[in-house]
Amino acid sequence: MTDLAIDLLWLVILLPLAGALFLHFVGQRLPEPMAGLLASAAIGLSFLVGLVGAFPFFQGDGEATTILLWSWMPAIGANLELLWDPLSALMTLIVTGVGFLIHVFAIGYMHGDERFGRFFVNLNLFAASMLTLVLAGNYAMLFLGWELVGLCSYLLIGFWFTRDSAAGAAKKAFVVNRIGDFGMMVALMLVFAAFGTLSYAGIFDRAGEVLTTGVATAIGLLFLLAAAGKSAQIPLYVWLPDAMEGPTPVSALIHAATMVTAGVYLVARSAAIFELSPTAQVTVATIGAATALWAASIAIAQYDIKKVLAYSTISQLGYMFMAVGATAYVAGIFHLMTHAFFKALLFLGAGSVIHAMSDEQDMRKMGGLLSKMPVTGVTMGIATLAIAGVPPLAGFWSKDEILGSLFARGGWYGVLWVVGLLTAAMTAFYMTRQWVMVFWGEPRWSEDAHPHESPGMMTLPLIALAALTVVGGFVNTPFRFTLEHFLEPVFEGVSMQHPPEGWGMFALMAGISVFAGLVGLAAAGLAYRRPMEDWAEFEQGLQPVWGWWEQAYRVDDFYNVTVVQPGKKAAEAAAFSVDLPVIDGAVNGVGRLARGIGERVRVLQTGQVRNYAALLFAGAIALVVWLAVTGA
Amino acid sequence: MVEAVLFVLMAVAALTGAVTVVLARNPIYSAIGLLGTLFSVAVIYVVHLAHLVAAVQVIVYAGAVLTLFLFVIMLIGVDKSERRIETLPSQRIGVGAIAILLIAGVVAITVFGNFEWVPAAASVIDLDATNGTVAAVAEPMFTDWVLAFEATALLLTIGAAGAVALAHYRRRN
Amino acid sequence: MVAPGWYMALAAALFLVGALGLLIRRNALVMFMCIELMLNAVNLTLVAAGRALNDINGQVAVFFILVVAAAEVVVGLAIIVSIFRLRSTASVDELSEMKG
Amino acid sequence: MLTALVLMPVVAALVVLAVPRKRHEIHLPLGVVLSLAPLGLAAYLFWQFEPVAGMQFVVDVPWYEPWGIGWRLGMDGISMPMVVLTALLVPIALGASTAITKRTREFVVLTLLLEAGMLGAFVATDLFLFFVFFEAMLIPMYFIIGVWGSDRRIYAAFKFFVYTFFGSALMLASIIAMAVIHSSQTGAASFALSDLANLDLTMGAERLLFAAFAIAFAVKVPIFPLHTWLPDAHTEAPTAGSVLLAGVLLKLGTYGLMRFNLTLFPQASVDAVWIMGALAVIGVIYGAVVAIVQPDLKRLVAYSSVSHLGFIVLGIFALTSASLQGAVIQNVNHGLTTGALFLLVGMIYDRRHTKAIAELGGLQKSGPMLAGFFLFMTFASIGLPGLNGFVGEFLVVIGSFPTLPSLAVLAAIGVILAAVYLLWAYQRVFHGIPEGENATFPDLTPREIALLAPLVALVLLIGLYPNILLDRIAPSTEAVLDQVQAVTDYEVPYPGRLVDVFIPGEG
Repeated sequence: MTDLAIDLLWLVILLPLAGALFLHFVGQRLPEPMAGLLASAAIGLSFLVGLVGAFPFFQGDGEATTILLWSWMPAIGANLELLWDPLSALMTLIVTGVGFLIHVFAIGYMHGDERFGRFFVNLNLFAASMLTLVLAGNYAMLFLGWELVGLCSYLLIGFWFTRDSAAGAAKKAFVVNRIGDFGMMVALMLVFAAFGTLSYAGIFDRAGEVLTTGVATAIGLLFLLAAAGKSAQIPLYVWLPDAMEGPTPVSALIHAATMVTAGVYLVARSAAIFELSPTAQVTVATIGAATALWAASIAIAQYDIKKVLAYSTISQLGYMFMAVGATAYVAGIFHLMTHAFFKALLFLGAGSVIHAMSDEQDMRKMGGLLSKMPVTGVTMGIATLAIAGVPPLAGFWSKDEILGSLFARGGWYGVLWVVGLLTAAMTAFYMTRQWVMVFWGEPRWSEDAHPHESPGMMTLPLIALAALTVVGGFVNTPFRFTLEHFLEPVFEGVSMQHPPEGWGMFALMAGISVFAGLVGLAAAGLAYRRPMEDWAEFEQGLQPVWGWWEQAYRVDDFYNVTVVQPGKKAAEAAAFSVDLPVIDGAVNGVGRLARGIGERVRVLQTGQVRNYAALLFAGAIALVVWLAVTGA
Repeated sequence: MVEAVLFVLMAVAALTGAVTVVLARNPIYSAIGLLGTLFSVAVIYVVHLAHLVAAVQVIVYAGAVLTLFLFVIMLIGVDKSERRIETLPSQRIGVGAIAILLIAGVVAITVFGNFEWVPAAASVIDLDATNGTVAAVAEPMFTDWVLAFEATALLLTIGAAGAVALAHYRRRN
Repeated sequence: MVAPGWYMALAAALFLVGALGLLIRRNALVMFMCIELMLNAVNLTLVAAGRALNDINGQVAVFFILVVAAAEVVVGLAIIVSIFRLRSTASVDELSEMKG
Repeated sequence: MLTALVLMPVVAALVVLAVPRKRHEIHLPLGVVLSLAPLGLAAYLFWQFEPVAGMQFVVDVPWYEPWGIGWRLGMDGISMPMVVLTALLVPIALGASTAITKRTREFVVLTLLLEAGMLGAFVATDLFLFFVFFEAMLIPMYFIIGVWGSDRRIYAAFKFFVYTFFGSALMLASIIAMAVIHSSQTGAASFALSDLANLDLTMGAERLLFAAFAIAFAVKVPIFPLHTWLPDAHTEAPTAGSVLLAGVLLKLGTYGLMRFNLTLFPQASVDAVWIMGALAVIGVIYGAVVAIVQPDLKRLVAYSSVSHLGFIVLGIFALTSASLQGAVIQNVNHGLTTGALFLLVGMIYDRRHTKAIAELGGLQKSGPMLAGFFLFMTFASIGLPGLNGFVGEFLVVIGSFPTLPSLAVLAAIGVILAAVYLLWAYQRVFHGIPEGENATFPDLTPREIALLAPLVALVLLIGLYPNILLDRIAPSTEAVLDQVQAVTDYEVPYPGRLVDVFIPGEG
């Protein structure tokens, strides 16, 4: 049964792809829910195939297999081949599992949209491309998935393309991703120049003797640039907050659970390369920490429900980068999994709130919704606690393992541990602030808003995700490192960082991180329980800092001034003051020169016969003289 | 000795004729000047025993061409003397310069020139009497130069036809 | 016995006068006559050279030049007559419609 | 076989000529049907083509013996893709020119003659014959732009003609020089490519001849400083003209560089790797930057062609297996994607009679089908993996790294700029709410879809399964590389050659 599933592994990609194509050509005319159901069925099926295929890995005896579909670009060792090992299996299950739940949610959420069928085409296409990325057997195919995912995020962010802000956000997302892809392309050039191929098989087990530390560092940093583009880290994160223009299920699927984790997957997959350059690892970790802190601070001062979650995602991704940067790959992947659960839940919850409040996204016009939307309220509550790091929920275990690993690694990583703790507190603060502003306190809705609990189709996934958030943590507790053993074969060639051994240390670590979480939680709870006026002046109290946070340090304007405007001016200069006048001018100049010479020569044609005679004669004389001189 | 005297006389006659052609105010006088030059050159041909050429010169040139000139002058009206003003000032200066240059050149050649252009100049071979006669000239013309001969024949016919076409005065109403 | 060089000199002088006349005079007819002068000068050199080199071809060439001269005069005068009929002037300067 | 291929369009032209002038409605359909014949033959040749180096279907008939000029034709891996592309694009271009009303007969005849010239140029293995076809193409193109173009067509047509003519004059001189050298060295003059390939030229002569050929082809490609005729020619040409101009005529330059410059002057090519590479990369960056601010959609696509062809030239002069294959396949890809983009721009122009981006907006709402096709082709042009643009550009960029690392990295920047200018244009033209005439924008007619469908299919096919072309191209490009390495002391740096590329299958 299982080896049948492995042989049919390409179904995992084919199913959503077929779903997308079918819906594209036929789906438009299907009655509304049909398209959604079909799409969800497609991704659900591929989840099942993945699950069955992953059984050998669960029992711990499966080994990595490569399934070759057909040779794509043999000149650079790039074939369409699937690599089925525990890491890609885990990622497939996360993508298809969470994806399935989000598809179901979307059926309810997108109810009444006239491009309903079109939405699910893009959603399925996204699932297919993410699976291509995760299952790729070589960097070229990974790059294939990498860019297709960017395409789908472009299509989905700009889904309501009639809105200029959405269209702009879509373009911005794609261009910023493209800058990351540039880093990826250059990295692949280096890899090809060093190994002569792009296929994993040809790279990882020969990495040691082929790469010098210098080249490895270069490749590592370029991978970081690519990951920063895709997973919205410090230099290239500006597109994610704008990506909230897309429908909420999109934000949940793409900008929380799957696409943004591609960067982490890339670093984890290329562990063998990062192994050779400590500098690259430190940079990754530092960028992660900086992003975590930076985004957390901005999230605190946001009023749009989705913006808070967007910056929270960036911050949590920073955690994952800290983990993989400190070679705690399993901890990073573990946090990736748990984050996928509770962040998807948070986004879907926010989606159901927005849906209920007829597209109102400003938290200041919400409040006291718990009574009206109990299921959404409770499930989001669970997620908020999880992300804050409250034990037994999933967030606690994964975040604690990361912080533990950082602490255990010591040195510079110790500093990052402190940053991690601070971010943990801030995370707890802004998440609780959000929950309290939306569900607690006195209602501040406008008159025409009449919130009601979302229909079953939407609340069901919420409950499922809540369950996963509660159970998810126990997958990799320090007592039974099941995930550790599960991912063992993938990382056996690479040294891995673990949290400090022994009960004492675990208790100490857990205590510190829980304490940080509770501090943030309490502060936000107390501050935002009171009516709006109170916490409004509390916010004014922090004014200079609060203002920066709220406008996200005006990074967008900064980029606009330093990159976009000069770029446009340079382009205009190149086009209108160089290309047209100079080069084109040169060409036309030649034409004008010829006409000018003609003009002057024309003067000689005076019409006077005698002038011609004189010229003729002068010529004759000149000839005679020349003959005489040269004695011809 | 006679040849030298004849040469000087004829040279003077030719040059005065030429000058009158150029400087005469009235075209008639320049025509007469041309006639003088033609005759003096004809005499020189005789000196060179080129009798046929001399005869042709006199008959064709002096006879036909010159009379044609006179005829046209009469047709156009002899009193059309040119206005004195010179429309192309630059022309005069230019021509003057060229003239001086050339005269200097000719003088220089005649005085210093050793005529290396004319290889056998030194030895003057005495042409026998028959040389200049019609047979001697005709023989090469109809053997080596027959093609040129036919070409000139064609040229003349075209010239004649052309002249008639050009000058034909269609009576336009 | 007069050296052929002298005849050449004479011919050169004649040619020179003809050329200058051509450049100075404005009446088309006179210009034609000057051209005739120049042609005569050429004939003279040919005959003198012919005699010096004892080669009859000199004189044959003269014939061809004569023919060309005759044809040229015929056509030239025809043109002048037709222009004259249009413009009633023989002066070359007014006839400059062919200006470039 | 190849002679039939070249002469078929000429016969077709004569047939169309026979149709009386006033029967407008017959000319175009007849032209399309007749141009399907060469397509059929080209497809048959493609199917018959074995993936092995060297010329196939060779024809060698002496034409003018004393000078050694012969009707020599042949097709190998480098020219075969272009022949098929040409045969494919002509019926599509003709099909798309229903908007042409005046003098349709002459238009169809000229297009068919243009096709004959193009096919001839690609299959000629005799330099003199190549030059004849190279020039023969200019005349119909000149008239197509000059007569049926839009407002500034005379200026554009004239500039195009004189510019290219200047280049080819240089080439003619060097062709003759080659023949003369050949006759001096071996007694008999000959213009055959095979004979001229093994001439031993002095270093100076080889450099000079290389430069002459290179300039002639640089004008055609166009490479950076010599590109200003392209935007004018494209903007003023009618749809069919632009499609063929971008799809095929530009490729003649890159094909020429590969076929003549590399094989005839290997040492000079090796020395010129850096110069040509640098010019190519400047072209990539410059073309893209200038394209960003173009107000006119067609000029934007024209400048994008300058940028894309810069990749091809970089691929040629990087002299590695991957980059050469990438260059050849990118020739085809660019033909397909830019051809399709021009078709789409033409369709917009037929409906809105404007190419200015400012006047267009919100077309996705009123014309979703057209928007869908345009987006598809935009992403193919940007080089999205899974579509054909990616295969070519990725092979070129990755392949040229071993020999020209810094240039390859700079070229990769072109990838970002491509996304910027194309998507920005797409956003301004298609997104937003359509008002005024944009709202009543009629969507694609079945005829237009029938024109675009084959292109979309091919773009996907080459994007996902490029081996259908790469298998046939690889032997020929390897042959060129072997020849260059054999004659010069140039060593392709480590992963450059196909043979030492690690294929996972064989370990």
